[in-house]
Amino acid sequence: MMRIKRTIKYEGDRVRGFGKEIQSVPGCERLQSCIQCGTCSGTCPLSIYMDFSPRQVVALVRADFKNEVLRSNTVWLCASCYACTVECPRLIRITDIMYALKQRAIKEGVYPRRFPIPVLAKEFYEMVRKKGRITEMLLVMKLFLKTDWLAALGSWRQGIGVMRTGRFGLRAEHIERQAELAGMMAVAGGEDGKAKEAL
Amino acid sequence: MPDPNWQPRIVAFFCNWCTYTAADLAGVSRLKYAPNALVIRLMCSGRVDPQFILDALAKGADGVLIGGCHLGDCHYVEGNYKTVRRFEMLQRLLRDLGIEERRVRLEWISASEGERVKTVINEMVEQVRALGPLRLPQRQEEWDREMTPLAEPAGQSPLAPQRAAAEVAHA
Amino acid sequence: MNTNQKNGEVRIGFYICHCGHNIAGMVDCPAVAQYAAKLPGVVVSRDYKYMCSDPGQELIQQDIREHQLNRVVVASCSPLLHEHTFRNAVAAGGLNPFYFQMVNIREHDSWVTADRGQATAKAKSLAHAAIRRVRFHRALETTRAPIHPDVLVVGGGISGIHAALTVANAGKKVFLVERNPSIGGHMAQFDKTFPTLDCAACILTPKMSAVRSHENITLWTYSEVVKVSGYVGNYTVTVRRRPRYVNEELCVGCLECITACVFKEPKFADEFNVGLSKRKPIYIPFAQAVPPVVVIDPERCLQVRTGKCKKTCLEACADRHAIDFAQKEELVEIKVGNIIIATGFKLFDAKRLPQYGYGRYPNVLTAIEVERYVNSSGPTAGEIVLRDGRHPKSVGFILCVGSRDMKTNRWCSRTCCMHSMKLAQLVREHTDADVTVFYMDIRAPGKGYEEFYDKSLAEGIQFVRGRVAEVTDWALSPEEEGKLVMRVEDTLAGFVRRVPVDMIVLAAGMEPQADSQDVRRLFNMSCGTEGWFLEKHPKLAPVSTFTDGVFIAGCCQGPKDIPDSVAQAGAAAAEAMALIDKGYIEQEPNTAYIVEADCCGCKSCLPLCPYTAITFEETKQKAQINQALCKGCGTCVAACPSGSIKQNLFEDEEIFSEIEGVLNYA
Amino acid sequence: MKYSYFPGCSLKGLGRAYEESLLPVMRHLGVELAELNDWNCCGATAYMSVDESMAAVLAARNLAIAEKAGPEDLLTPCSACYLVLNKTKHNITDYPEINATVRKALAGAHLTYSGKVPVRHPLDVLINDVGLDVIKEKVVRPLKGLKVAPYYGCQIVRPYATFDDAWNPTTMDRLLATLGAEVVDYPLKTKCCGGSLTGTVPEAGLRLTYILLKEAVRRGADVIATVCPLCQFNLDAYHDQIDRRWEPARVATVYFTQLMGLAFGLPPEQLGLKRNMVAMKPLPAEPAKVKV
Repeated sequence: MMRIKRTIKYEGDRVRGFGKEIQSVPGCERLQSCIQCGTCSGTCPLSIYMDFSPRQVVALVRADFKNEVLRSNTVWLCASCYACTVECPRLIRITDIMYALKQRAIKEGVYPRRFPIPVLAKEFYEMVRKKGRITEMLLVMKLFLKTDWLAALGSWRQGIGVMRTGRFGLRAEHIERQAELAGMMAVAGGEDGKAKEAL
Repeated sequence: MPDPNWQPRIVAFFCNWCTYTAADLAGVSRLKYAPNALVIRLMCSGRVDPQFILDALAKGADGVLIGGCHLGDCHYVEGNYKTVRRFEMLQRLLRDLGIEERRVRLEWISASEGERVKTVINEMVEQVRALGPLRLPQRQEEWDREMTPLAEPAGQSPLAPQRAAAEVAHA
Repeated sequence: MNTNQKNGEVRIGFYICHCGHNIAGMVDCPAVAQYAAKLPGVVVSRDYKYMCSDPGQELIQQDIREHQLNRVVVASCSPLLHEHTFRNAVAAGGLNPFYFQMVNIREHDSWVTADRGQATAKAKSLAHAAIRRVRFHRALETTRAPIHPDVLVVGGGISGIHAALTVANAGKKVFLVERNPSIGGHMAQFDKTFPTLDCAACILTPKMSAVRSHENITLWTYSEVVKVSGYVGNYTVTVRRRPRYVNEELCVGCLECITACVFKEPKFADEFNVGLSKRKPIYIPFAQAVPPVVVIDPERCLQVRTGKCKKTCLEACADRHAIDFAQKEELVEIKVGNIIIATGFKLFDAKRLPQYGYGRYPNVLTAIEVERYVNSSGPTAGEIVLRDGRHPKSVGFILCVGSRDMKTNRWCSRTCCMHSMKLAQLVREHTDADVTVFYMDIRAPGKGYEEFYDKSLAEGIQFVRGRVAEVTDWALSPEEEGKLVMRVEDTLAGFVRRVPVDMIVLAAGMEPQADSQDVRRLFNMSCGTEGWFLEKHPKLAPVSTFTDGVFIAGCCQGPKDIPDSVAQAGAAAAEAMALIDKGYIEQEPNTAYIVEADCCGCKSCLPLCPYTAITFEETKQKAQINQALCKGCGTCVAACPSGSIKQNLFEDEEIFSEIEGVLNYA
Repeated sequence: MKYSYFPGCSLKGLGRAYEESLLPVMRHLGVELAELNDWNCCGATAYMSVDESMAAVLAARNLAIAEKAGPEDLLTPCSACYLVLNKTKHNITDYPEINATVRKALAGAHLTYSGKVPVRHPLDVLINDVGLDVIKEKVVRPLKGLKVAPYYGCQIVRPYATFDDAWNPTTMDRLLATLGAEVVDYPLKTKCCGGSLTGTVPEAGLRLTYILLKEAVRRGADVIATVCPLCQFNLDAYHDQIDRRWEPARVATVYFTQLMGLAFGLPPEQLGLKRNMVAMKPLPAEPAKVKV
């Protein structure tokens, strides 16, 4: 049977003020000047996997379609290569817009479940917050734990290779003055503790 | 005692060909900027007599802005070069008088730089706001009161601020 | 200081204009009128919807008569817009027009202020200043200066040609100065013209010949203006005529010298064919060149460079003696009353966008290169070929190359959509290639242009909306092997595509000429931030500049197509002729003058005047100002140590009262 | 010549061969590197995704420590660190609110930031401070006949291209040519390697890696030279999966500093070359000195 999908959008689907909110984030000021030329999507090496292209994301943000944007896989596929930002003829820092959207998706918990990228971002964040440095092996193990054990099995040969060449340090890296960093991060997190809320 | 309602007052001398036209362009472009600068149109910034500046300050202006064509672009070939030299002398004079140099500013704004009119006026207003009121007329009254007992014969009027400024300018 | 006594009682009429909603929307006009009514000397104070309208002007005239007004102040828009309107109204009311002062509360207040209270207060301050100032105004007379009837046209593209012909046809003498060896400009390089697809040469060549044969036109090619002095009606211009080493009068254009040149094969990039073909050191720019004579490239010619050559060209020219290696650069001085600038544009250098591979991939071309290819007198005699000689099976056009891009040029070049569609149609006419146009927005807003877009669609040209991100030659699939691949988001279909083609055409945009800043200074014009020459008013004075008697036409003012360029050229010619036929110009009486009794003879004013209007009378030991030469800048006035120099319309007391006025309303 | 040195987490882990070759090469050139005292993770791209003011503070701590250490420029070899530290510098200058947060956070740790210390990449330092002449003098074993594809990746030229062109960077090309190598025309030199997506979304991420490798093979490269630990890992560690998903595209990927070490005649076993999963082939012309 042919499956059909109703795609019309109503005014109620918009979250008024969302576009303005993103525009006020450092780096996203020029959001409104997009002329929808598609250079960002054309230059993006990963746009071909996105459910909305970077160009469409800009249009959706501008039109306050918050839920559609935050639930899409687009922002999580951005590899931060900055090609779009460098190429944009309107000087829009699209990579920064992607960061602003990732932050909001994590904060509101609307990213796709068991999807490894936001999990990686969060685990990374946690490890740095606690230790000050990243130990890549521990990070990868946590990632697999929280997402997909099968994927871990799939890369066993690679894992063995990495071990054999001695590239995975088993000792957990950390800085000495952990308290100093923790204090600084508390200040950055602000009184509302937005960082804590995020996690 | 700072007056909470105090607003900086700036007298602006704009040349007809570049800066005045640029201010018109700012208007046509509907650029919003601080209302504190009041423009007096002259044909060329070279017409700006240092007396005008001192007079404006003496009459209660907190700052003076002079706008002319970019160097090399003067409608009258080189009037603005004369302005620069005169302006440098005036800055020295202001220093000697104890008036902050930043209260008087010279800017080159071409006819197409409407955006710059906005930026410069906004910047200047904030700069002068930070410096606070100049209060030259009041200060002069205070000085006059201090001087009156010394002056003789009694009742002789002190120098009018404008004349005083004019004499300083030509000194 | 007793000016007002001299004129008896001062009776001021004050008028504030609503300008519809433009002023009244932000300024409380009745409140300003009420405030002004209470100021000393104000007899009448009114607010009115449109002061510049006939009833508005009539109001002033009526009040002058009924209330014996002897001063008028109007608070409305910029004096640069309507000062003359109100001066005329005052004069029509029987008063000297200089008893008038204007207050700019639209451009300088209502349009730039965000708060109604603040805007109203500012309007009051400015009105107060004018009311105080106008008290000191005096009756003045405008002076008249004669206008030299000759006109200089700079630039021999279609705009300059049309302007020169229009003025010359009206019986005026014209000097047309062109930098290149032939007139014709960019249009001469085109094959067909949109939207009618008539042949560019067929419509341009007759005009070029008309320039050559016109009795009223002096044509100087290979020449440049190097110096300009004077003012409207009375310019002195120096033109540098470069030696072409060929006597224009004697050369008949037989071209035998070219055949005879010691360079057997053409070796040097041909400018007209944008380097797609070669020429010799002695050459004719193109077949229909005007003047139809040869020129010698001094950089390439052995005789000019080294003095050692067999001079076979001279032998070929034989007894005509048209070739003249003794020619020297000449400086010619001419007098003209008006100048029309039509110096055109230059094309954006596509190498500045490395992602499109121009200069790296041989089959990435610019639109002007393809234009030469499709032209039957072009380097391939009308054949569209790849660099290896094959015919393309597929061609892609990339639009907005160096246009609408904040990193290069932010403006729309206005012609590239139409130009590309024209070339796309011609490519299809000449080959059986698939043609795809990659665009951001199709801009076809001229007469017959949308229909041309329709025709392009109907002819099967593909249009893909998306700005091409990059052009590469690395293949990801067999059909991409050996092709140029464009990666682009098809924004209407909603996905990224890789499109392989044989040839890519870049629609490079228009830019101001490289030396536009020098030209601007030379003629005392202004430039916008982008470098295009600035018109006096974007709507109402589109071909005038801020320098009277200097007009602009064509692409030097901004990108435009042939119809618009020709229209502007006609307009500039009409503006110049209006001045010439009037016979004189009225000069604003804002000149400086010396109160002789006060002059101390210090001579400090003498070196200040750029117009040498100030002289020193040795017998009296006093300075004097020639009113005819003074341009009214006022620099000497500000510098006079004895205060003996004054300036009409900008008297010290007028300015002092204005200063007091702006500061006195708190 | 002396620099503060910020290795970053990767150079202590997956990318340790980078550090193992960078340090001796720099020492050989008389460049002194002083590792930053108690440096912390720069935050990488992941941190910006979570909280940008915390990301700024995290990076700023390193900048402040560098400032405290002395006036020397801060050298950082990892592309992600280079980008994040530079971006933080820009943000602190451009945005007063970020500036205020950073200052407040640093004050708690008795640190200050004035923006004085430039953040530099080894390529920048080698070309502009050390100079190719000096490097050329040190070459004892020219890499003659070795075809190298120079791969810059994204984040050292984008978006803050300061020492090289964003579209066609050439610093590494010139450096490799100075070492005597034959530089392959490699138009993909600034394309994305897939970043962390190679692990998280292999279908998308690995394809990018595969295209890079395939094109290098197609253009006859013996080896790819990289400047980034993540690029090196992606190009080196996923060949099994690439074989399975597409087709083999075997070519070794090494750090440019490893090639410098070889050209300088430093012992190969001290350059971390053994850590490669796809081993570099022996240098041409001379008998194999490089052990795998």
